[in-house]
Amino acid sequence: MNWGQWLLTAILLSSFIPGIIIFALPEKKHRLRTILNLCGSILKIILILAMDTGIYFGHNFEIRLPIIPGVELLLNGDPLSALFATLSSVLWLLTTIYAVGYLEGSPNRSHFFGYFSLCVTVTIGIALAGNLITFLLFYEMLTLTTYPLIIHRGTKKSLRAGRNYLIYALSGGAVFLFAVVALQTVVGTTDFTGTGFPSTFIDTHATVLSLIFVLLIIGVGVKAALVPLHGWLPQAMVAPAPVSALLHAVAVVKAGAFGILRIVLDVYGPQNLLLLGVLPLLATVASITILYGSLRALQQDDLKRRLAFSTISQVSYIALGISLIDQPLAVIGGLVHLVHQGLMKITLFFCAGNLAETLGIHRISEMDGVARRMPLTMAAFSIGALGMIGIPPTVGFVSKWYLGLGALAAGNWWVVFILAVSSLLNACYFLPILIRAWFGKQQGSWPEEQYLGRFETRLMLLAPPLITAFIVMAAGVVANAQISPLAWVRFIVREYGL
Amino acid sequence: MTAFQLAAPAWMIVPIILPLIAGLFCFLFNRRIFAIALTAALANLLGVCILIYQLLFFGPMRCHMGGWQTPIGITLRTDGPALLMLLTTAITGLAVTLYARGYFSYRILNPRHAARHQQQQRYFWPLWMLLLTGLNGLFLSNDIFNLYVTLELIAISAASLAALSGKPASQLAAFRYLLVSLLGSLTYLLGVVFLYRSCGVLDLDLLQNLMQNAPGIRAALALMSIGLLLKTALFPLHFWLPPAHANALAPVSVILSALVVKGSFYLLFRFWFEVFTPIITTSALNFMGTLGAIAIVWGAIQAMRQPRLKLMVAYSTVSQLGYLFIAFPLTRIDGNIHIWGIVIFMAMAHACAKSAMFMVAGTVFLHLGHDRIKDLNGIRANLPITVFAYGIAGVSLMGLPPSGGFIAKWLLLSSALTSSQWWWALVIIVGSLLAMIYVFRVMSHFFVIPEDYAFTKPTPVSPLMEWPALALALISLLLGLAASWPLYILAQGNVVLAQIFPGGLP
Amino acid sequence: MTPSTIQMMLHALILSLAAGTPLLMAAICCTPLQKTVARFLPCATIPAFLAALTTPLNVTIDVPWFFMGSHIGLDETGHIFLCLTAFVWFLASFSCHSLLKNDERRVRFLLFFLTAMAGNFGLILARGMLGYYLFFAVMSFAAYGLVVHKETADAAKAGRIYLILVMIGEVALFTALIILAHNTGSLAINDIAGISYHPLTLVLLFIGFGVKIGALPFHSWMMSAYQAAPIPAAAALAGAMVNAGILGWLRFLPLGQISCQQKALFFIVAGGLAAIYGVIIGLHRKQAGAILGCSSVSQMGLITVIFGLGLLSREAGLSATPVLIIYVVHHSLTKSSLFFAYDLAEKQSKTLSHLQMAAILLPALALAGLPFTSGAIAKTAFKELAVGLGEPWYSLSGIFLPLTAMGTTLLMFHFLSILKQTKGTETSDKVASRVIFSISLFSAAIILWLWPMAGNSAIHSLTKTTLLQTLWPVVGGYLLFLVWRRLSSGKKVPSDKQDKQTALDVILPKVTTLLQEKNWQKPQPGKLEPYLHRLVPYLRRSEKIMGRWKVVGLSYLALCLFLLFLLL
Amino acid sequence: MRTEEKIITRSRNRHKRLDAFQRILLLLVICLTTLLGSIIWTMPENPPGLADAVALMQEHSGVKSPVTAVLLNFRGYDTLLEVMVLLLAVIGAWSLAKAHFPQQEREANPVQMGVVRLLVPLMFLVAAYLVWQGSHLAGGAFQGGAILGAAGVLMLVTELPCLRAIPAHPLRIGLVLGPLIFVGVALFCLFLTGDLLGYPEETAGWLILLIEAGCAISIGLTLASLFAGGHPEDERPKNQEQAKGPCKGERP
Amino acid sequence: MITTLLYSMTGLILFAMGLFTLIIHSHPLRKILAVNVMSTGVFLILVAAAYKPLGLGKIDPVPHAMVLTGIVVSVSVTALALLLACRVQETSNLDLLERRKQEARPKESNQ
Repeated sequence: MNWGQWLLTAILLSSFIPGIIIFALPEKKHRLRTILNLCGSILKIILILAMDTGIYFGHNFEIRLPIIPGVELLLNGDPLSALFATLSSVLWLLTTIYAVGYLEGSPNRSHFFGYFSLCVTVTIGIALAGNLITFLLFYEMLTLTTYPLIIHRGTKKSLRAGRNYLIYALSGGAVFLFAVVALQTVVGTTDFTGTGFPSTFIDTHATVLSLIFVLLIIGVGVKAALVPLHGWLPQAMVAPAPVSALLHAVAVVKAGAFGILRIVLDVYGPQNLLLLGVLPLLATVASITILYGSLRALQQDDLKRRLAFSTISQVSYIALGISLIDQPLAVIGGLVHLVHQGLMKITLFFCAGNLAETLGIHRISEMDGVARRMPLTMAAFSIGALGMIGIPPTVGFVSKWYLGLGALAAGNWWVVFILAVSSLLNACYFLPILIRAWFGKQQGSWPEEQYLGRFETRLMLLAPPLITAFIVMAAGVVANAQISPLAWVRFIVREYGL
Repeated sequence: MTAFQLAAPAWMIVPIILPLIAGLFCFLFNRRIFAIALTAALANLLGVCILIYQLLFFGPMRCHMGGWQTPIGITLRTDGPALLMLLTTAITGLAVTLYARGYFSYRILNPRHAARHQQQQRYFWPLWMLLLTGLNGLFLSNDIFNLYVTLELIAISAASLAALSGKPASQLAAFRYLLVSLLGSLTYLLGVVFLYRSCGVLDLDLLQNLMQNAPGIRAALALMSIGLLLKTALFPLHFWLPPAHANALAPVSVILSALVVKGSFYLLFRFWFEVFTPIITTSALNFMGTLGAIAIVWGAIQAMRQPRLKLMVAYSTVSQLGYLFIAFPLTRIDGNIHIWGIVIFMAMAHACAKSAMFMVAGTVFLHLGHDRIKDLNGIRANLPITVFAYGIAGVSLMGLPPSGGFIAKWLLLSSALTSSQWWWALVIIVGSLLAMIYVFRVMSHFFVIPEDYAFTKPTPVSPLMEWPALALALISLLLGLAASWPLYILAQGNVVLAQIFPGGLP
Repeated sequence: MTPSTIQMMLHALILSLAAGTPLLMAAICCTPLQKTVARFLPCATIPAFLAALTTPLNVTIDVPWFFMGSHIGLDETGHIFLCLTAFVWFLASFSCHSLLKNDERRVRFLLFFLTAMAGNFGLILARGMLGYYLFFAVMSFAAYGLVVHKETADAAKAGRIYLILVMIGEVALFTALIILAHNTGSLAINDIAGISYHPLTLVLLFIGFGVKIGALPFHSWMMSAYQAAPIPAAAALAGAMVNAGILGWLRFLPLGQISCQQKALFFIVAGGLAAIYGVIIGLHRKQAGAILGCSSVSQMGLITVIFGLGLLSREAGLSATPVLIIYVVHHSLTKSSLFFAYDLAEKQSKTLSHLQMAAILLPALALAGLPFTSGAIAKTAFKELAVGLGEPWYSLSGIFLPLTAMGTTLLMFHFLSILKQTKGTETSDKVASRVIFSISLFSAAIILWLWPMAGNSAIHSLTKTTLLQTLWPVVGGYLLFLVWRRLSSGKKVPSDKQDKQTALDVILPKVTTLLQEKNWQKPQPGKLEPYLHRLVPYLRRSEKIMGRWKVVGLSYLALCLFLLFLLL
Repeated sequence: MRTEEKIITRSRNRHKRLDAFQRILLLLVICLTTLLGSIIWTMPENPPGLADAVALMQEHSGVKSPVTAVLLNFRGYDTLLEVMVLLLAVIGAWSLAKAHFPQQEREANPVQMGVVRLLVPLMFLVAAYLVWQGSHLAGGAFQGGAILGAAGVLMLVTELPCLRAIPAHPLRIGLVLGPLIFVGVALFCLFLTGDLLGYPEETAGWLILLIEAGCAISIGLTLASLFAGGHPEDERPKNQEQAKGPCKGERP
Repeated sequence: MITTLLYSMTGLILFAMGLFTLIIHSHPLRKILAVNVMSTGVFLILVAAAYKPLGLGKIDPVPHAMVLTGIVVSVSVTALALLLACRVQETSNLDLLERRKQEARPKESNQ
């Protein structure tokens, strides 16, 4: 093994080993557990940054583990995986801090944090997967590791949510498996090559390959919550806030979207897909999802549910961007939205969690004037929400801008229309919240108010959303700088030669 | 002293004769039975390892009993499939031995039933050891009549074990099981008779050479297959399995579900893919596949509705056995060479996972005094390792990566698609989805600690009950990552299969 | 580092300070230093003045790292707008003083006020599309905070309408900008010149900035927002922020560089309608702020007409630009001074004195184009533009201009009559209020006269014919007002509540009901469960039947025979 | 026991007329039989077999009877497993229940006693003879064992009081004796010739006799134990008091 | 030849009869007996295979040995099956009694 392989292994182990230790730790050792968690996540960020640097300078990171002929595990660090891995690891650190604060005093924490760490290990595994089989491996493991988190509260509702999540995710996984095997059978490899399989296969197997593409997209679309495969996501919001953050921003939904990116960019490759002509289908589904998610979000009074539908809508931007594969600008928009959506949505969920934890607020109708009680939280929330709408200078605007430009370049006016309508709808469901919070008058007392810590709530609950909100702003303001998600995404697109 | 050289075929006797002697001693002595059994199980594992070493370095072997060559003597042989089954049996057997020890000592702790459980333990060990003898004999034997004797050995010990718990339900189930076994054995024997009258030899190698298109031989194959199908509990002949497996003592359930059904299946595999291959028709293969497909779905659906954990696991066995048969129609394709390996590999993965699951079910039952699925909430608090083991075993049963079950399923799927028989692939996918439902139905209860859960601490279960389950579950999981090794072993001495690994172990 | 680079950096610093200082002060607001900020609020505009004074024109500085690449700089138009805007903001921030003293929501107000200010300055300085859009959005959304500041029901409603329209505008603008960026392949405003516009782009730009200036279908926010907002904020809205819309048009539809006949017509018609419609709706209002809003709608309609005329051809564009700017300057100063007059009225418990009324009459009638006022200059410039364009524009202006002037006079007298009745609450700083009003009055009265750019028009406005032409509509308007008052005094004017009913108020509930979740119910996966449960007994029974020996025997025999059959 | 009778009578009644389902079954059975019968019919007249091969090796087997040679030499491994099957049956039976003996000693029936006294020694003798002659004629361990078993059954039927006194452990030794000797000899042969059960040619006959003798005893005991229907009395050392309660064990 | 055939057919018919009985009769004892009949049938066919008409060669001892082994196995299995059947009968009777008692109880309380 060379140092690159050691690095990849270390990246995976840096959360896996803490996870296993945490499982073994007795429930009462809070401090040790927290230290382990934080050390693991900081170490992971450092390692991933090292990998990023290596990737930027063209180093090749790869581990191959043949299992049987035709099936091999392949971990591979390329710019795209670096993007996702960096996002996940940074957000994991914040989510860990948040979760420590959020779950203070609640039972079963060792269980929770154990799965939490495993979940992140698996997510990083998804990021680093170098072929569809490895991707599938981690993809399925993600389902298994998030399931205990979703049902962590053990209530009937959460159990039902967990069950539905499983039904959706595992069915999707099964379809995915089928498609992967089929692809392997037809093409002979599922490696992420950057250009896709040789286009000679298109001549011979066009129909089958199109069908497989659809199946693959269905497989990952379940996690990416493409309509009509989105049913699990709004229900899963019964989970504790850190888990929601994990689901929506760090791991699950992102894994689905990342899968779409991988399939389009690496497995099939732009050229092949243009030949097959299946991308308009993806674009259509993504557009429907964007509109549908927004419309459903409008109807929700439960804050987290509204956010969940918003995720459904927002994540499809990624799919929409990537479906305009011949336009590098659109691809940039889609890719960078992977990061941006994560940052924004995690801010929103953190804030929603803060409201629930500190004031017992779960519904939007209870939020009147809440910004006076928790100005910092709501400031972070507002930034996240404005970002979702796409108000400059937040990152949301950057994604939308590139998407729009790309769509125009492709001559797809209707995509611009979708973007416009979706922005309007986003405004329709986010602005009223902000108005209530900032300008509404408090009605009665808060449902369950607690005074936690010196600030408006516990510092560990307050800091993560503020940090992410700051990043949402800052990453937008300096979008064009040398080090920004956008810059990295441009690097990716350059690497893919689009 | 040629017998003790490493290359000597006589090592093959070890897995047969050691448990046999252990069985005799276990019956004879009153004390230290566990020590005897454990020694035998360990030595058995060691012996199997030596055999694998032999296979890898000296190739497949024949051992002529009493020095008599075929056709008059009985021959034992080692090759990939046989050794993998032996290895599975040895590993599972060792785990079961440890588990049974923990199980019985836990039960004997309860003063009310101490005597009964002591009595059960007294007979469990010799029966189990002789069952192990029978299984090892079955896997090694190369003689069609000797196989009948081993089948009977297995049938009698298995039926006795199934009845061991003394509960009326288990005895009724055991009686049925015994009758079905008898019917199966007799049908098999009738087949043997037909075969002997047609070919005049009993050795499998010789039979393979004499294979011709005679109706007697075909009838023999049909009869033997039906007999073995009865014993393997393939749908629609599975009716005896769930009650027998679910009502037995936990270690017995493990043995029955993980090993015993695999024995008869192994024979079917041998006959269809080795001895009788020239006369097998495609429609017959498809027929077996269809039965397997129905079994997958039916077993899974039944498992989904079971109120009790052990019954659920038992029906899951019915379903999982279907996978082994769905592989049959996939063999008839040119160039599809590794289906062979898949079946045995799958049996191996299933054996490990299923035994872990039954161990978990037994532990849970002992711990709670029941195994009603809907009342299992909160068990995680007291039996974390057991629950973890269930989860991992479940992963393998569902065929999720990276488990052994996944690799097996992958291979099946890829063969189905390569041969463009996508409908089998569909069944496999549906089956694994259904498996997910029944596995997670339990899991959701395992994972939840309700808010009003009383953290009482009943007698802590022995680590001997928790760890073997976890170990087996982990083996079934890691089997996926290390799949190349068993497949490599399978490839040894098999001309067709060896093509997959032209350059040796990857 | 060459001296020129240092110079450039200095310019860049000053320019960014112009927009940055308000932002910085807004940030300081969140700290305990808020009182200091409140005290030095007018200082926030100083860097803007400084920038206007020191920065050389037509120098563009690139800031590549900032927000996908930005360009800042000042051109001639920008320079004028910056001065004007800074001046209005300066006055507005002075007049905030009393508001800030007593208001518990002071911090919030300051935050939004300063942010809006920063946005307003920033957009003027921006030489890139995205920069413009960014600051435009910042300003628009910050202004929402100003509109709803009072937290009354009216304010909330006004805010809602404002926000909805702003959102529509933002989205339209975003789309338009994407199209522009796609067409030009660059983000710099300078590169826009000379491209051909898709009609859709034009419509989108019209909507995008039209919302800000209250162009016709998007005017409804103006009346309510001007009324609802605290007066200094309303002054800023009416005097400064509105101009951002005009500037937007000037930036993205650079007059003199494009010509599009048909599309120009669209602007002219829309503007003309707004100019008249604003008067009509204004007459039904009973609140001074709302009337001023309507007047803005009307005046902005006129400006839209000028802009439309400028779009007719390149030459027309070149001549229309100064007219437009003159009109904007005139309108801003006049309108803000009217707001400060309103402020004055609100701040004293007595009604306005005659002297005060007379003083107020000046800007009011200036709006209508009374001779010797800035209005006359602006109108003269307008007329000259129309003359330059030839027929039919000349004749049209001959009818149209007096008509609007009469309407405006009517409206202004209505305003004055309302203002006369206004009794405010006595505050300590009414002196400051008077001073501010005086300054604004003074500036409104003389700035155009002193300004070289308006020199020609100023001189022309003093000719006899022009004087006559500008005078008679005012007189006519006054007469009309008298008639109208006589007529309407008997009638009951529809109450405020009713006439505030806008189209949005009708549509919104309908949309909301349409979107209700119950209309979207779809089968949940959970609904399948009862059916599955119903299956369970059948499953159990079938399993039992399959376990009967007879059935087992049957399957055994059948399998035997079948397999034999298959193998034989 | 009423229910049992009921079941029996019911099944008898049912036997009288076949319902439709049973008719179908009958039809299927007949089909199967016909099919298999026709296959047997078509089989070659002179079925191939191993007769010649066995005859060829007969002289090396150490016994004269070909059946015994096959049974204990050529296919001795089969027989070893088969002996284990027998033993297994006993273990299984013992695991199920306790042997049933009447609680009170009964007056011995003189006729029965007479028969026992007369027959049992004779049976032992016949058994020994059968074992002995197994090497060259029909006969052998199974036949001898069967006779011994019959003797045991006879004694059990008469409920000889001395049988109750037979302690478990010697009984176990007796049961295991045959298999143990068999395995012992097999391993001994392994040491000598390198093959399990590969008797040295010169001692083959004696070793086979030894095995046969041991097996005969064990088989006899096995059959008798199976007849007794359960494990002997002292199997429950810890709980003897309870064991003396109502006894469920019953003879078949 | 006819001898072999006769024996074989008889064996086959025995097998079939046993099979039929096994299937349609519910009583355990009958089932066990049926199985015994079946096995006898199989042994008969097996032994028939060993038969050679005089002078046509030696009698094959291997089927004999197999039949012997088979008989022993059959005896053991039969014994075990009988014991098991007895246990089942007993316990099911006990069960029946208890169930009746339980059924009777609620009725009494109802009355």
